[in-house]
Amino acid sequence: MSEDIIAEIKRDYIYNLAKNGKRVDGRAFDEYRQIEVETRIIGNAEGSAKVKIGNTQVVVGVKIQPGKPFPDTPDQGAIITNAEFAPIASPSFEPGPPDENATELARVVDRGVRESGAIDLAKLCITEGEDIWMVFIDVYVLDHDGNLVDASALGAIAALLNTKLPIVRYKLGTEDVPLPISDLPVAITAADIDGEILLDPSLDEELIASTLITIITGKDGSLAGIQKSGMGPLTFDQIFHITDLAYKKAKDIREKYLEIVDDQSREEGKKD
Amino acid sequence: MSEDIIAEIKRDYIYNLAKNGKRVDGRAFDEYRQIEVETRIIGNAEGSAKVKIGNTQVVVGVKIQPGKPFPDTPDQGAIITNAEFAPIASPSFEPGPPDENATELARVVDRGVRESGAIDLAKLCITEGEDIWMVFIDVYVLDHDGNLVDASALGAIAALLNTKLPIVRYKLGTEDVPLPISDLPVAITAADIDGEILLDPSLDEELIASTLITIITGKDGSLAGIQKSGMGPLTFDQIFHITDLAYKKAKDIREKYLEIVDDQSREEGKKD
Amino acid sequence: MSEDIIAEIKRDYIYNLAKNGKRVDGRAFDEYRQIEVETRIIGNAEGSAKVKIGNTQVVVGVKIQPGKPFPDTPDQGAIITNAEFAPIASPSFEPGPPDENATELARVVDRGVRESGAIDLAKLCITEGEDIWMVFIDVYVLDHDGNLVDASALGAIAALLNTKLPIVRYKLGTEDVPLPISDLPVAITAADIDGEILLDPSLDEELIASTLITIITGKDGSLAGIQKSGMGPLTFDQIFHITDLAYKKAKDIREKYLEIVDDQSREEGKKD
Amino acid sequence: MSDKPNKLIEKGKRLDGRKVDELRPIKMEVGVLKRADGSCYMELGGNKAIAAVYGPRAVHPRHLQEATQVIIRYRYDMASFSVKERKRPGPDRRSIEISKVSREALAPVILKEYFPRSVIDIFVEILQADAGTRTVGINASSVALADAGIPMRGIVSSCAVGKVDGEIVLDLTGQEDNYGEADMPIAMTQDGKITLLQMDGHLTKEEFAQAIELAKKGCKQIYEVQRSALISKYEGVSNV
Amino acid sequence: MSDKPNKLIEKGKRLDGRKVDELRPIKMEVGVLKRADGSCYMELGGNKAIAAVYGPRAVHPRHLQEATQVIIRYRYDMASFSVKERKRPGPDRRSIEISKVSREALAPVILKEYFPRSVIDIFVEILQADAGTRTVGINASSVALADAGIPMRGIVSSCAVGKVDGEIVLDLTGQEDNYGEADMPIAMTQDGKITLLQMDGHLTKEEFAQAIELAKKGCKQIYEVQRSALISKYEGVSNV
Amino acid sequence: MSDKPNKLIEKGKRLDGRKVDELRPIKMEVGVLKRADGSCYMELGGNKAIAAVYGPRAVHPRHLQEATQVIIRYRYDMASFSVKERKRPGPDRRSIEISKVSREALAPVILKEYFPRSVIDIFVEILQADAGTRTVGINASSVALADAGIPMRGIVSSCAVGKVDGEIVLDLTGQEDNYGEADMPIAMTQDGKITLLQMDGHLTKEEFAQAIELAKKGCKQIYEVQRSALISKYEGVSNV
Repeated sequence: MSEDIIAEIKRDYIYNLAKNGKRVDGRAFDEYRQIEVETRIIGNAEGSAKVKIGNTQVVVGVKIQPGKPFPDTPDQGAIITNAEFAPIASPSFEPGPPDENATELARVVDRGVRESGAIDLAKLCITEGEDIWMVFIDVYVLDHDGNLVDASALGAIAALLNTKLPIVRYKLGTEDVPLPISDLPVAITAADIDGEILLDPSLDEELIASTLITIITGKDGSLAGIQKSGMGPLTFDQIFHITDLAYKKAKDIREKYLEIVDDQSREEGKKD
Repeated sequence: MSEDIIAEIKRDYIYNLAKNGKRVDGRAFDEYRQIEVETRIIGNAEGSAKVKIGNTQVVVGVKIQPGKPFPDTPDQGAIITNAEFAPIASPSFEPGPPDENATELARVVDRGVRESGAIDLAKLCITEGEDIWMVFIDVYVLDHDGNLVDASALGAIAALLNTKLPIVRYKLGTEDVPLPISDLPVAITAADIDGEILLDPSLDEELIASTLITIITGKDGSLAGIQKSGMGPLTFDQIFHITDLAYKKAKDIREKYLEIVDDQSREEGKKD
Repeated sequence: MSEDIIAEIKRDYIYNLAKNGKRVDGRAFDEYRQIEVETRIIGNAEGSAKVKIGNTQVVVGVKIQPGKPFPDTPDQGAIITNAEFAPIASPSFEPGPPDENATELARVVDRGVRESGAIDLAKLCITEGEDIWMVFIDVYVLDHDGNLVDASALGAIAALLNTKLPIVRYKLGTEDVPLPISDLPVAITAADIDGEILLDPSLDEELIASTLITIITGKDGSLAGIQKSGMGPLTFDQIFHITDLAYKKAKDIREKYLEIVDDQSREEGKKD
Repeated sequence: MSDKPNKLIEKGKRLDGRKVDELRPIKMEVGVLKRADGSCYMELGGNKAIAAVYGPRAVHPRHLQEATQVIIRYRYDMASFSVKERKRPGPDRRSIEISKVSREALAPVILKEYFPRSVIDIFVEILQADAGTRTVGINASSVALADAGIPMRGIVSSCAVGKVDGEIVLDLTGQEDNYGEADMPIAMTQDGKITLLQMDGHLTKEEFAQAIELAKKGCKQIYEVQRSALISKYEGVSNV
Repeated sequence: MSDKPNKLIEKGKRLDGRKVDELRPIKMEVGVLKRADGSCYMELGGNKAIAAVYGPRAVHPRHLQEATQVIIRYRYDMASFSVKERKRPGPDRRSIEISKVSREALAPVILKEYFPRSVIDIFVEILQADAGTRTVGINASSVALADAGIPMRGIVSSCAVGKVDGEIVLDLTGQEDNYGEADMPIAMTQDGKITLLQMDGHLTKEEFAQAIELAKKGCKQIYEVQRSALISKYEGVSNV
Repeated sequence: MSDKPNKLIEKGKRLDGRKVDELRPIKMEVGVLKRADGSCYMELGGNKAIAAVYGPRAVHPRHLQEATQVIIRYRYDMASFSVKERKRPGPDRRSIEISKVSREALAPVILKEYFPRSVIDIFVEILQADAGTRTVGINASSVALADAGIPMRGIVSSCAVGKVDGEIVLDLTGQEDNYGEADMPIAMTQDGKITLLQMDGHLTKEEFAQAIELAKKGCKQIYEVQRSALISKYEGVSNV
């Protein structure tokens, strides 16, 4: 009961702040919490990254194995994305198979990578109709303080950027080569709180938002994915406003956290 | 509580009618509700049929794919029958894997097709020990107003009658040929209501029946399958009475709904 | 409620007896209940045994089939051990997949067989990297009156001793040969009841024991496996005491129940 | 893949003869099931689906009840034979996601506070699939909710827009979806509130704006069909 | 299949030497388990099975309770090693159906109203299988119910009849079932009420009538065995 | 297997340069998660793991509550990418067993009677694995429990000992575990109570005694690391 009252008070507090253009942690509406990206942290993975956005933490590991192609795409590699809401991350996460929220997260991250064309799947064919590379992208949420989508999507691309095909291990050649990455899609999530649009919602903000919407944009500024999630409706004006915001913010994040990583990876790739 | 009272009143009403040789919808004890059979309704299925018996509605789709034979029957095709009690069909159906009732339904339909010899499995061998045709018969119950077994069994045979082997699609030849059907088994279900035997029970009748029994007969009038289902016992006399009824009624239904379909199919098959 | 009171009284009774060096059924602390081992009881299994320790009863069946090797051991057979707590065995066993206790039992039996080197896995390779023998050891608990581990481990070795590779059935030769067994590990389980160490605990004793510990020893007297199971801690002295007891007791059981079986099997093997 | 056609749009016409801003043929029938409290059958080109509504009814187990409003559940399911390659019956990750976003597409118009401690179940069965099944499910469900007498602020209408051969088109077929550049399902209320929005592929900002405009038109047409279907069922009643 | 024998019946004798109306050798032992409230071990030719009864006992969770009568549950399970090809442990569709019809075969004789809000669990484990396992399970369960002191109107007895090489035979072996023309498991009470009836294959009406007659004889013999097994366990008690 | 090295110990040095009685490098950090009530990150050589503690908190469903003491739950989980061959997410038989023995390793020191009707959840996520993960999980959990303020009788410390190339060694690597002769994980309290003991492989009684002695030393070192990690987090507080 008392929990409900605290929730109520918190809700009113956040609402009132938002009405006055403010947020609990002092950020502007279009401001992200501090972002940290650390890569190559899991030695047994072919690629990996840890992303923090504020207190939110996710680890993304990429494993690559040879496998059979799908019957309808005999000459293309496969991407399999999974998200685990590890129960260490939140009192509301329970052990068990992914629920609808984890499933949605995995599918949004997956489409962000797949449909944006970030990975050139045709280059992941080993022998047409016989063998392809299967790219497993596994997202583990370690600490959930809101905006899991942006953290996970950023982690996925950062991990893919430092991923190498395990060619030597599977005796398919003498050198492991980097995964061919052709775009750097970035997901930007906005929350609608009583008509106000806030980027990078914290967990408290998410809980009272009427809806969330994620906009994924590519290097060339085009939209590469959208997912509205939540019960509240949005107006057309809101959606155009959010796509504008998303485009700008994605550019910043891409430059700051991915293009640097990309360069580093390629540098280190040469050294290996 | 009030639901229980209504159920009680309904039960007494049906009992009393039955004792006087009558049924709620005015049918005779050995009379079926109106039957409708519509075939070739699902373009993506190799064969399909929709069957209505009164308000009861089922759709049966047949999918055919190449597969590996079972180790003990290297030269025979396989039949895999499944029944889904889609939750659209009844307030008492819940999403989830088939329960014991759906499992029983699937197995009775399966045996009606398999053990009656309706499909010549030896003709479904592509390469002995290597490749066979797998015939998936999937029953979806859309509206449950009693007597699902007869509707599903009728739908299965009607769907199989218009099924073609997808030979072209799997590059095994230049022409799709009809599935070889050698019998037209028909299932007739009877309910025991306080000693009275009623064919084609409606849902209300099923719910108060002490037991149900399904008799499957083939073209030559022989018994091709029996399943007693329910808690109540039956006497030997009752069973002989039911098998007599079933034989006659199956003949009617076969002539009216299957032999016509059969002819139509073969006609249309020629035109293709 | 009254069940709790009975449990409480029983607990006090067993504690007090133990403090005076006694047990409910009159056994000495290091004394086993009567053991019976019956082999070759399941005709469809490649090997089998039924073991009774007092009222506890388990059946172990061994099935052997060709299969693919694990990627990291291309030249070795595989052992797959499973334990089913059949609901016939106890009011507390429920139908369903193995719980953590059944899983622990299976894994302790498995390690007792595998890690002790009882089966020479290299001899179970048919074609390196292609085909191996897979040895399925399935433990079914029929009646649970305590000390399932010792009964199951004894049953597993006794069943393996009369197991033959089904070479003829799989057309890999003209004669079935016995499974190559190179050690006869025996599991001895002790319970700690208020500081007293009792071997072969009955169910009542298990329920009040603070912890159980199983010591597996091989023919040469070396330790071949240990598993502590339960909430209570043990002192180093207790552990050394138990390993001493286990070594002696295992020797007795091995001589009495396994070496005889072993001889018999080999004799009968010759006759076949 | 070898069976990709050279062109999906030729001289303003799509392979099935439609113009870029045209919907596929629609058939909609209300009240097709006896047991369900509300139901609707819908065909949209090669799609065939049935939606059924049960409720409001009691929630079991009770700890799932909500004290102040009704719970909405939505289950989207594809029949095993609805697609070329047989689908294993039961939910997969795709259907779990579609069920979630479809529920969220419909929930905003339902007057949830009317039925505290209850649940409304919406079940959609896709019998035959040819791209756009989630929009068909939402449209049919919206009508089935009305058929069940659930009090709503309005009807939700849904369609997909996308980009094919460089053009923004309405209501993609399976072929257009496979070989097109973008697919964007959308759902909205008559007063222009967006309740579902997803997009895969690539769209420039200008194309996105164009797509949104086209979607508005598509949803308007869908709405007219939904309205007619409801009216034709209740004509007798409304004439009284 | 190449291992089909030429003839399954030669000069009125079956491959195992039995006449057409003869049961396989039976062994039945009551009270073989300590923990169960009632239990029975049964062999019928190559079949070996144990039935255990627990209850009446409390129902969890409580909402499954029935206010006026006891719930009967029945679980038929085949041990992984009971058949030639190892079976994955756990229920499959076959065992789910057998569990249902077996429960329905036994329920009619149990005085269910004696134990409202309770459950009686019947568990059957097939240790070795050679056709007819469901009949073995029902026979052993019937005795285990009596051993558990469950009040019953009578004992249910079960056997299979079928058609092999054109003849109606009693109690088919696995081989006869595989290569025969029909298999019909049946269960009945001593007063001739049929509580289980299934049939696969082909039978004319005359053969069906003949099969029913043979099944009556078979069940009568089974009943005598069940009775003896119970008496021999309780002899001491009944002699007092 | 071809990649077995000739020797795992040469001139008293192991392949990674350690002496036989030396632990791998350890890194331990307390309070690394915001949402958890207590947490601890630990590295031990190639192992990386996070432990989180939630609770004491209410038990759902209520019938699982225990009237006189807190329930302890422990879930050990390996991330799919923590090992060379991708592991399917979710529990397997190995993780179920490890969760059980790890819970039993920690439960003895928790003052369970302080929180009747409640539950303490301990979750361990293995991010990178190189033998000894269960000992890392127990060590990190022990510290996370302290971080969560759970009243305990002491800290549980854990390490593995084993036999490699005929010698008793402390803290085996994956390679040593694969090609060694025995592996024995152990956990104990500071006052020398053993709360976890498992062994695979072969040890003579003398070697076993020697292994136990070495394990005592190992656990002592682990304990010092645990203590330092906790002190360094609460230094500010303890200096007051």
